[in-house]
Amino acid sequence: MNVKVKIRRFNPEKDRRPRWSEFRVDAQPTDRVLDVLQVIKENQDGTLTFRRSCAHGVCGSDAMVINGRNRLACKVLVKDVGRSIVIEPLRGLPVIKDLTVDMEPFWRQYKSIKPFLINEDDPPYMERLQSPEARARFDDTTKCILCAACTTSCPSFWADASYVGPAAIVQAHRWIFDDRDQGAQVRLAILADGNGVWKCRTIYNCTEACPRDIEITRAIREVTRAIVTGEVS
Amino acid sequence: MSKLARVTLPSALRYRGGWPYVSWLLHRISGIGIVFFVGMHVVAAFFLYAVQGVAGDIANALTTFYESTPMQVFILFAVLYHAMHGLRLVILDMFPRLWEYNREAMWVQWALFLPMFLLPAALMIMEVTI
Amino acid sequence: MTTAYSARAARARSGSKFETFMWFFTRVTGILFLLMAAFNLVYANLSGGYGNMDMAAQMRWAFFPISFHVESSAVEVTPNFLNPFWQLYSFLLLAFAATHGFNGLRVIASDSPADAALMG
Amino acid sequence: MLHRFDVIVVGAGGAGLMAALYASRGAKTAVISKLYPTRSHTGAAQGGIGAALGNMEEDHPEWHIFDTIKGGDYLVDQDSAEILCTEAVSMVYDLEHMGLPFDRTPEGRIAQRPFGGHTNNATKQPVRRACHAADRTGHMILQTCYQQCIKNNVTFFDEFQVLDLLINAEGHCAGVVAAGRIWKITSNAYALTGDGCAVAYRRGIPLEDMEFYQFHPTGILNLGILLTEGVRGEGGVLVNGQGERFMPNYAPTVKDLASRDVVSRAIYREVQAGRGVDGKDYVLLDVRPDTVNKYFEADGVKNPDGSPRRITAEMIRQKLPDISDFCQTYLQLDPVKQPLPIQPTAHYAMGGIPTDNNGQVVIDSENTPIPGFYAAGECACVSVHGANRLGTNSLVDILVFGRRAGVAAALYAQSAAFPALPAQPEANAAAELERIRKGEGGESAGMIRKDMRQMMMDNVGVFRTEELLTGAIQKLAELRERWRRVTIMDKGARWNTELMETWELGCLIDLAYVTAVAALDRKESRGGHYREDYPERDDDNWLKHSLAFPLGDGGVRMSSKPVRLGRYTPAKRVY
Ligand SMILES: Cc1cc2nc3c(=O)[nH]c(=O)nc-3n(C[C@H](O)[C@H](O)[C@H](O)COP(=O)(O)OP(=O)(O)OC[C@H]3O[C@@H](n4cnc5c(N)ncnc54)[C@H](O)[C@@H]3O)c2cc1C
Ligand code: HEM
Ligand code: SF4
Ligand code: F3S
Ligand code: FES
Repeated sequence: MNVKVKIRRFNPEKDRRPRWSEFRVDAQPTDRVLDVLQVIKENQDGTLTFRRSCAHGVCGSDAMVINGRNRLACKVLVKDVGRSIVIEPLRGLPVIKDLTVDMEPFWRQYKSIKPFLINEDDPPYMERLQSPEARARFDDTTKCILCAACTTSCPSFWADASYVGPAAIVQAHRWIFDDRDQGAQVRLAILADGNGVWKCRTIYNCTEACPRDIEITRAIREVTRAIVTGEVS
Repeated sequence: MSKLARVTLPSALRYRGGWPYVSWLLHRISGIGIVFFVGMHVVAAFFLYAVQGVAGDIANALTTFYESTPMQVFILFAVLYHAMHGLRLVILDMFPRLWEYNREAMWVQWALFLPMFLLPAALMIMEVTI
Repeated sequence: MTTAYSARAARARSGSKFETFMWFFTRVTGILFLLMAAFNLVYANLSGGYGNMDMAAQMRWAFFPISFHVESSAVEVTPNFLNPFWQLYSFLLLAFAATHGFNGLRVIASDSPADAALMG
Repeated sequence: MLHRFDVIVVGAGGAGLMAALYASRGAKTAVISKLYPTRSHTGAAQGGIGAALGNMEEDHPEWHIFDTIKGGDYLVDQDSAEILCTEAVSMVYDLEHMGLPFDRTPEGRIAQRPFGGHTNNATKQPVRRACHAADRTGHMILQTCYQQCIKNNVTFFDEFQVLDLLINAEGHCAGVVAAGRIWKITSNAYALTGDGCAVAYRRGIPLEDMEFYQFHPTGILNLGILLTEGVRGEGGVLVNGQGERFMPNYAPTVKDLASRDVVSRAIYREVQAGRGVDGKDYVLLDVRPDTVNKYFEADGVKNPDGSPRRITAEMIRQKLPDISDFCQTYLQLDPVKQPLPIQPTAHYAMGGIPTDNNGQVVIDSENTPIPGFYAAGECACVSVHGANRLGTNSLVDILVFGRRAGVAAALYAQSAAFPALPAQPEANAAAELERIRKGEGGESAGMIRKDMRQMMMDNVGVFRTEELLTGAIQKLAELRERWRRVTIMDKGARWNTELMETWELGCLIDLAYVTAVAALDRKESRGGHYREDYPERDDDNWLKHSLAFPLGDGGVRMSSKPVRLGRYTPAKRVY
């Protein structure tokens, strides 16, 4: 099957503004879009630049805009996007080169919510006990692979990059609702900031974009609810 | 480099976010629409009763404008759409776990909105009095 | 860029109580509008409006039951709307609507690139 | 730019982060990684981390030690295996204390599942030893380690690629890098290219046991994406083209939960006998509740409380959510409704940079250490995996020895002064990159990579012979010549991924070459290394680790060092 691939390019050493390149590739319907990019890089244009690592949707390297939506290139099959594929870098983060964007602002947001266990008690010799129900409470948000597909699909983030973004809230949720953690109030205070959960307008692009099918909007509003009521439940 | 991070409006609108995105855009537009309608209405009414002369004429023209049937239909649309979308948000925000069923909630929203809007709109266009 | 980020963050931190309140207020008033509208519609139609109002009048009654709105329709029930209860009621309604609406505009303004350019 | 740190960790996988975490408690530590830490390959590990907690049923670290040694076909250094399995227990508790969200038993303890080769030594039956967080245990480990590094203010240099080692300067290193992607069908990532091993090797450090490469039995057909052993741990069975469960013929006691080399070979044997699906080169992995329950009943499998074990579609989806997702995404199959087409896939390098029990790199058969240079992770060879690694033991390995290397490196840094750097430390690496960038020979890196993978799959796969291996060595020499003539399109200086990938390809060819030479040298069959011309294990001549030294001209000199035996004397391996 012959597919047409249009890619938005930017080479910091040559280009003053982004441009489009077009390629034609023979692909199997069951090939991943990532395979198509790899074929282009190996056979047609070695300068094409993108990130990838695991190639099966668990590392979060290759989030990009494919046919107008944020997806992982390694989790989209050619047959699902058709004969004409348009690929752009993620919106809202500075482009470094072609499809790679500068992730530093994203990591800063991630680190801002204190993404680690806060518990000053001495742990027991063995494991801390946790009931399966308590463990299930935050299961969904532990799936996050920090791919940034959600944050860069959020119009609120596009408009104002100081919004902490859905990914960081998802990570905060993972700790706030973990009953072994004692930092819930600290994190809730951080997220009650003007750049915190209030900047979520429940647009839902994030949830639709998440390659791990995390219920992001739900998580954001669970955190919001905890802020409003002052209770974590 | 930071200039390349800016998302322009056309680029934002090209993002294919699906129905919830469209719904939010409409909510926002309708919200602005209502504020302007209410603002216009208050100002016009004030001038209509309080002042004569040019200001009064402008007020008159404004009143005719928003009392025209197309405008009335738009306002009906804006108010009902904004209300139905807002209702969904408030309910889902109250019980966050329901966000999982956003898709279904959107169906309900449209199912409520369409008859609520279309029936009165038809009556207004046909200028029927109940 | 770093300075822009931190400057904006510092600005926003002070606003958190306010933001929390407005978020909640917007939702409460939203529901309130709907409840009040339903009440007004039912009340107005029961107290003699039924059969006398076109659609536009129904809307006015629903969202703002102030005596002007009643007078400008063809209904002869004005006295019902001239007591202090309705005056307070419509004042509150207008206050809520103005706050809800202007806060909405503020929110939209804070989302626009113009704001980001100004503040950042 | 020159940066000064007491300890520099190369690589931000599980091993690197654990080392950095412990090193940072005693020394100023930085981590250099070519990927953002959470993109490292540890995140792909699915099934679990082995530790004899005994939460579900009776279990002891001693049993784990024995299983590890037997699994490694007695090529395991037994003192190292003892450290591995006893410290595994404290490691898992350590991870839990750092906040890792393990799945839980109804009593709130860490949940465990069976995995290939892990047995109750008394009954010989599979034992539940793999501690898991659904089927994304590695993901949770990677995230937890990274979180703790953030908490401890470890400095990160993300997306920096290490190209060379400064050995003469006795560079302070706790290095971690992994090998992979030399074979065509592989469960390994694009970014896993073994540069760590290659960089060290080019600096004269030998590589140990490189002939042992593990093929994981259950990779998704053609794609190679791994379906964890946990699938079989939960009851899944392998079925050939004729619809028969075949593992009982090869491993009568533990059946589908035999160790990986055994299962992979069994699949190939079925295929060779024409019993692949439609006569092709794959078989099926069946986890449909009906099938699983049928065999549970036939085998009399019990729950911990003694009731007969049964599963439902719901339980499968809950315990293996990612696996279900992979199958839906890449195969359009629902694992609880259809059997899954699988074939063995190149998975894990048992060999690597030789180290002692503290992660310190040792360079010869007398175990002479290089001061200040530590290695842990898949790139290192302690050796706890011997000739074949047990499932779940890699995560234990990278964390336990990562921790030890981190502690040791910090201690060393406290006692040693900063060594002098050689003049122009980066000259060598810069010249190499410049040569690639300017190359005009016209060869394409893509073609070389493709040819190499196909050739390795054909010639250095599960079954090896002298003829195939000699052919491989010759072809690899040709490939290396072609690589010297490579031309790249991207001549830019910034973010030139083509340049880096081409450089990595050079590393891969070097490693493949060492693997082929070592495989030709070892004239016996043991664990993951199976020679059809020498099908028996030969303890008299080959119970020893191989060491491959680089010769200046690109050749390899093979040497060896003894295996550290202990309590367990080599015996025939049956499952
Ligand atoms: C699909 C799959 C499933 C698995 N499942 C299990 C399981 O269930 N249980 C189990 O025990 N094991 C499992 N394993 C094996 C185990 O996950 C790996 O062996 C282990 O995670 C390797 O960890 P590491 O820290 O050595 O390397 P990695 O996690 O691969 O990290 C390597 C790091 O080195 C960096 N790096 C590499 N080269 C350079 C360079 N030149 N310069 C700078 N940085 C560099 C990379 O950026 C990366 O951060 C699985 C493996 C795979 C592929
Ligand atoms: C009829 C019942 C109404 C309901 C249920 C309702 C509900 C809501 C809700 C829940 C929001 C918040 C949206 C968000 O956080 O993303 C909102 C926003 C807004 N509302 Fe209303 N509202 C109603 C009536 C009105 C009226 C009468 C006005 C005008 C005076 C108005 C103007 C706005 C504006 C401008 C916004 C901001 C829009 C945005 O942020 O996109 N609303 N409304
Ligand atoms: S929440 Fe989903 S989309 Fe967002 S970073 Fe995590 S995995 Fe990616
Ligand atoms: S798209 Fe953005 S506005 Fe909220 S629901 Fe998602 S974060
Ligand atoms: S390459 Fe890892 S998520 Fe796509």
